[in-house]
Amino acid sequence: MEVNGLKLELGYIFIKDIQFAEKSKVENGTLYVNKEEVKAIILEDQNFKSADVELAKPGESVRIMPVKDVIEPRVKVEGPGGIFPGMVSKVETVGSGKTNVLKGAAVITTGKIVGFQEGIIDMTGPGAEYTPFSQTNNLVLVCEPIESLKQHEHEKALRFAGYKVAMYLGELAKNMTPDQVDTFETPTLVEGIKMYPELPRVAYVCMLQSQGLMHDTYVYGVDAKQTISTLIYPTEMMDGAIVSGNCVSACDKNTTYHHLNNPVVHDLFAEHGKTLNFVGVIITNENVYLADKERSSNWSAKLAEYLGVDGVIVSEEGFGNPDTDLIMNCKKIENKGIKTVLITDEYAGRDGTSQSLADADVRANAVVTGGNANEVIELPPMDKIIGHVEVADVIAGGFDGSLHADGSITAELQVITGATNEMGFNKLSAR
Amino acid sequence: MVKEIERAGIPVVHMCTIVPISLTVGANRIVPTIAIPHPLGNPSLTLEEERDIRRNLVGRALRALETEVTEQTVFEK
Amino acid sequence: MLKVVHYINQFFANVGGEEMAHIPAELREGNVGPGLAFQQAFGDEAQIVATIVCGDSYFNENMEEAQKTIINMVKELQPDLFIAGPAFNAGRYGVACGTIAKAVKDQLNIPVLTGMYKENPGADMFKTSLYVVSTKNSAAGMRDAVKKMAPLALKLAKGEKIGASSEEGYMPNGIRKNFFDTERGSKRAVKMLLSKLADKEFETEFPMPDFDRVAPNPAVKDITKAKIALVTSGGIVPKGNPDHIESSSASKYGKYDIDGVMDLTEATYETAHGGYDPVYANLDPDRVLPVDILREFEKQGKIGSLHRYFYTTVGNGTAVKSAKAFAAKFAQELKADGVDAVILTST
Amino acid sequence: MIITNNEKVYDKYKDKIKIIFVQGGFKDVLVKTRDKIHEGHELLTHPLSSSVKPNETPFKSVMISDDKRSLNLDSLYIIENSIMTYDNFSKHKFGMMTDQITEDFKLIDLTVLESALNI
Repeated sequence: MEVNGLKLELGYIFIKDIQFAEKSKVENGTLYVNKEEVKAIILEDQNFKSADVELAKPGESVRIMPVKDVIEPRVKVEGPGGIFPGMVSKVETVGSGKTNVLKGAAVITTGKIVGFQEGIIDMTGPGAEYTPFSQTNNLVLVCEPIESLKQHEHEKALRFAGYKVAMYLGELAKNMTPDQVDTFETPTLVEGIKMYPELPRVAYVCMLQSQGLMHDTYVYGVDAKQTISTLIYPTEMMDGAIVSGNCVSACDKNTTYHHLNNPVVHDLFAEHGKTLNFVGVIITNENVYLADKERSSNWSAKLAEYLGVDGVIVSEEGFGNPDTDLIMNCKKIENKGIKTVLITDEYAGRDGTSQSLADADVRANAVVTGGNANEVIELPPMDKIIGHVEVADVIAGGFDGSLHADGSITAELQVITGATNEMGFNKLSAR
Repeated sequence: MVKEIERAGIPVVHMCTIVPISLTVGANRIVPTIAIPHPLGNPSLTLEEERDIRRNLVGRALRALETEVTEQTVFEK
Repeated sequence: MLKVVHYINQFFANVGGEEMAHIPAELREGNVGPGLAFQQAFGDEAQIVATIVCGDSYFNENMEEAQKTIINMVKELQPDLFIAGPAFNAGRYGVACGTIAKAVKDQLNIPVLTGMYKENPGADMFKTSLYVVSTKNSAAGMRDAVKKMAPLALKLAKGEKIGASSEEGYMPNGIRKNFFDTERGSKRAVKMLLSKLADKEFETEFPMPDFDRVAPNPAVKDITKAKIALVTSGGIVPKGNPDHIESSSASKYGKYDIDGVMDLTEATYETAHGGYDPVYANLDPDRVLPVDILREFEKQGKIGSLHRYFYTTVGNGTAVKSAKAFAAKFAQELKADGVDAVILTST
Repeated sequence: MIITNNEKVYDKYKDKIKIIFVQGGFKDVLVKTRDKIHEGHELLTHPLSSSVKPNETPFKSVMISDDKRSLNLDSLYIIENSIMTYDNFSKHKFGMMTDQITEDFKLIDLTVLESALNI
């Protein structure tokens, strides 16, 4: 039965290897990339004076740093709009039709926007276990800005370079037959209520970081700090309606890759129609202004009530003040009689003994943790460093002497991109 | 802290400015006070006026200790 | 091979039940009772060289003496590990296991392990200072307990890295440790939500701070006869802060004699508290600790007496972690000193 | 009004907005803010704004209300928790401070504050 709402078919083309070649193409699971064409795309932006492109594959002795964003190449095959609407594609409502995905490939942007940087991806060794991007075949962009470029413009230019290169790679899969197709469908509110009347109705509250330079998230091109909590179909996220412009506190920032592959959305879809009725997604921001925090959490609670859900999962993004948003969301939603499960991470100190969250409430009685970001890790030297090696000693979460003479690094887990992700992307936990 | 004293079997009255915090930490007999930096005084008054306020508050605390309670109780007057 | 000494009570040593709980500590060679199951689980990696058997009543009623004797026995044997119990839901046995294991750990610096049911009073007393394995509530759970305790025991004896509580089976001790779970966080969240929605039991991965409650004590019968003690979290100390109480996250509390002190003045007292602007409290410390008024009431017979000592900490209202431990300690002193009621002032 | 130890914020807004400039570190700004809240000012921005950890950046700017009312409990709760979190982090101080990095930290602090000012 055809229903109204949004229905998206995600076609996965599995990528097992990445190589440079004369012609960019996808063949037998290998992504071939013409380096010069990619460089030319980056240098279309006159803010960059030079660019380099490198490969990093699983198992290689390679360290990438400082990472700004990770993006999965996707392309719209059928249906309205294009990937990253409002950013590089027109503002068209996405999330329906067909989208092809180069599953197993990723574009990684690196850059030294400010003097202190973090975001490490190791492709092998103990650090590799903590980041999902040690398992993807990565095309890494190393872009050098022109002298006078201001930090804000630099950040924006890097972000767009990543989207454009990811779009370019995605295009290669436009006419391919996927190895696997998964279908995701969300009916309208009215139809959804009728579909599984016996199952508990569940929504997902996705919190978005929104606080300034290198702390921002964009929804259909709008800076999330200027939004009020709203509803979005989960499939819109799969087409890049939400992108990341934030990378400070690398361990618990959602990259664009995380938004495209939101694990809560996927795991709720997996149970949809079986044990629960996945109604939709509420997105809400994490602003600096306390009145904004009150307003946004009021709205997410109001929308949850309006959707008539029995339970929600709330995912946080970032460290410190978002704990306040998280607890506000929890309290206000629980007060509506709706049950909550929260996903967060912890800063319990290196010895694990400190109070982990900057806020707490008795109603937050169901919490999933992505681990203690202060736990110290030893990263052995790698044969090759891609990016800007000189930043190693001034990465956040590092400390005096964190970069040793042999190239090894002693630092807290928080330097590793995606290590304690608060969407629950990883298996890491803590007790 | 107030809970540990209560747990030891000694009736305790908590004199504090922030009643919600007192409720959170589990005090059973609560007397609200003036302000954080000077809970039992008020520097804008004369010494004698301050003593009057303090006398009144401590008197209220003694009354709280003499009062049977079954749940968290704030002694506003 | 690693050497292990095992501590059990009279019941598990097959000496007898409650009627034999008075027997003092004795040393036996090799394993006894549940020690056999541990020995089998250790294989040839470790050997129980001796078992200490002690009656529960004896241990709890002669705690100092019993500890001394047992410590000397263990010292003599120089083991690589000391295991006590498991005690399951036996309260006095659990307390004995925890007490003696802690003593061995602290005094002899030997790794120790015990196990008991989560509601055993010994669990709350010792789970933050020792590895206490969570067992079932009766001896029927012995096999399960040994299965959890033996591998952890070997790790401890070898000095290996100990994983998170949920991996190793010990009770959460307040120290957060990372580990890789079998499913990703989002999946765990969906499962937790389904349990919560179905009103089934679920376990949060991150317990919020303690929000428990203590029932109010009965009122003071006659306040005019009562001995009242003053306690403050406002950090009032004698001028010069003789005990060097830290301005925040203090590692100690102060206990000060106010015998004959009628009024706290700028010249004699001050605040050590870093959690508020100290100007007003320093000018007149009675604004935080009303000694002047209580002396007045004492003279007028409105109270029986003001206790000779006041206690001070620098709690800041929201951070209650360390204050809790201090308070538990001085509350016992107040009780022993015959204090009838406490006025606690906070800033 | 703004409480800050960041000259970049002070210089830019000193003629437009009431500013208390604090000579000192991150913690000094938090303590000054706390004292102001105790006096009855309301906290307007979160003291742990930005994802830069408090042991990494020496700069902090916080906005509070100009007027005083009765003690605001939410403000009090947030500032006390922020100071506690700061103390947890300050056990391990972050070293390495070149002029450029110092400038960058000032800039991040400024942009985060401006995200609340809507400028």
